[in-house]
Amino acid sequence: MKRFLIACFLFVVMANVYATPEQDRLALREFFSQRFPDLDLNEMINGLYAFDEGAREQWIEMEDFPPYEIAIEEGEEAFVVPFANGKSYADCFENGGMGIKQNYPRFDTDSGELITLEYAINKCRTDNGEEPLPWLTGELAAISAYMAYTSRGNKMNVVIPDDPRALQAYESGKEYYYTRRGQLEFACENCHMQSANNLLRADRLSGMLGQATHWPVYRSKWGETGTLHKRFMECNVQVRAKPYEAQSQVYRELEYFLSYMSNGMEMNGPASRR
Amino acid sequence: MKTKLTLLISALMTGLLLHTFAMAADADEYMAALTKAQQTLREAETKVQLWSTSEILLKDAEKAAASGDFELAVMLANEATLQGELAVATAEREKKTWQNVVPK
Amino acid sequence: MGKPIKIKAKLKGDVAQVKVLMPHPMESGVRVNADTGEKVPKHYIQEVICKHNGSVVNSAFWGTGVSKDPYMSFKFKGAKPGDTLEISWRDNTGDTSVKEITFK
Amino acid sequence: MRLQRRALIRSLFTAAAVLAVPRWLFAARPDAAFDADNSETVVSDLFDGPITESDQVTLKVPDIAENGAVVPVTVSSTLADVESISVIVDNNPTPLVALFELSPQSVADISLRIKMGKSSMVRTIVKAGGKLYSASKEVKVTIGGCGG
Repeated sequence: MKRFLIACFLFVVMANVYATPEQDRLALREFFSQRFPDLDLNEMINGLYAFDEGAREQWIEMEDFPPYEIAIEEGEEAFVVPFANGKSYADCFENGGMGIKQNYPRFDTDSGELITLEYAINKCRTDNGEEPLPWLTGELAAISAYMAYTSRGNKMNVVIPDDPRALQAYESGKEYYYTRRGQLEFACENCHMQSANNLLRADRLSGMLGQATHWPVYRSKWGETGTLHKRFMECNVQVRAKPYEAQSQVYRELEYFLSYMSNGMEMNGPASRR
Repeated sequence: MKTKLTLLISALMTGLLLHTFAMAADADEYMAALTKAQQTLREAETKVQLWSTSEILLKDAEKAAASGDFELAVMLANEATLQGELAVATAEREKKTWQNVVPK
Repeated sequence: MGKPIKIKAKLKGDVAQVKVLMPHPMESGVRVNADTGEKVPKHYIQEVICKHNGSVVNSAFWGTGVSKDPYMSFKFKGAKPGDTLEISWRDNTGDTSVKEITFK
Repeated sequence: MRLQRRALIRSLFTAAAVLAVPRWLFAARPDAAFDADNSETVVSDLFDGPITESDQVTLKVPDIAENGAVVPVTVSSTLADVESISVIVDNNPTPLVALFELSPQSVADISLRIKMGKSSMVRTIVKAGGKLYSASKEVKVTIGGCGG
């Protein structure tokens, strides 16, 4: 009996600590539906524009002819140019690379690698004898923007395969998201869950749901189109934590968790933000 | 007059000498402070908690040391150590508590 | 030769609605390069000329206060399918870009 | 002296307009007005005659700019014979942002994205049928740093 009780107790504890990713996702949606009972959660793919009517109007005006269209066009041009060996990007991806962004990051059970879309693009280049492109902006961001554009309307569908390494990567990303860090001791969670829709100085904070659906982004502050990891670095610096390199293991794991949390939401990249 | 001058010179010499000693002590002190700071920051880094401000302090400390201002260099290195310790403390606390904020 | 101009144009009856995006840095001459600490020299579009079937419908003169990658939209009457629209800009360095489209 | 020169330049412009050199050269870019560091100089450089505030001129700008680097501005007017539309931001280092010269074919309805360094009155002056009309509105620019 005693042993049974202990087993029960352990089960409850384990179940609590080791919630499945799917339980995490549903709990997160529940969290946001309680915080914003009147909001259609699917609107959260539009970041702060889900909350702020004045900002939303200006954003809709930007969408009239959004500056990320420059990146889409440049990305399409770069995408079709064959490599020196005659192969091209389309050869590296399922479905020729079209409409697949919703499946990234994906965990490669053969190599044990966690592969984001940008990581895959540069891997495609190096596998074919080309130099890798810089991660944050420019041609790589443009190619990613083009591939994201062809994926619009699809639903985020990040898979965690039955492989302990994949689950570990997810768990690490999750821990990173909820851990306070930097001189200001802010976790991602402090800004984008607790304080979503609040003002931090003059800026309205976006919510965590849907934060992975709309990349790359033309940020007016940057004046160009950049990748999600560029934004991660910026977030780190804002709380005075030392940023990691783009596409480092830490950031890829974070993206894995963040993307899984957006599963089922509409892909709407690339996007424009303030 | 002559005695006065001798006295003055010897006083100056003593001052200089003492100053040199003080500097030598500070250089050692700086090396110790630097080593400690580096170790602490490395620990913070392995715990995924390094602040963006700490390595800048160490660079400034190195600059100060190079220009001979060991007092400032030690101060900056100690500041970096303190930041590293705070970051490690955050890491240890967060390890135990981060789960509490996850929606369940 | 500047980067290509992007044009979206449609007809509503005989009114043409034209939206234009012009990739361009639009440096005001005030911004400081964070790496070098030097001011980035002025580099901005000064004139945009829009022609319908070869005759000007709108000439825009700009200062440094137009946003990076400028956007403008305008409307004019008397357009029909098959008509051409040519948009060109010239910046303060003498660089230009021209794009012509045909209304559908 | 300066006034004389300006008058001379102006008459040269008129001559050029009358001669209608290539047709698209309505006028040259008024460089002095674009270089001026205050709105008064801009207005006196560009225009002669009284300016009337008019509800037939619509200036659409946000109350609070989401981002000072990209502030959407739309100017439209129901006035007849609109010849030009200018956009002026009082507190910008060089307040004259844009001057559009419209042919009779044009519909007076123009949008643009502009930069604003700080909160400011934004004004538009529309020239129609030889007369000047205006509209203005204050836009607040907040100092950001985060967001996303």
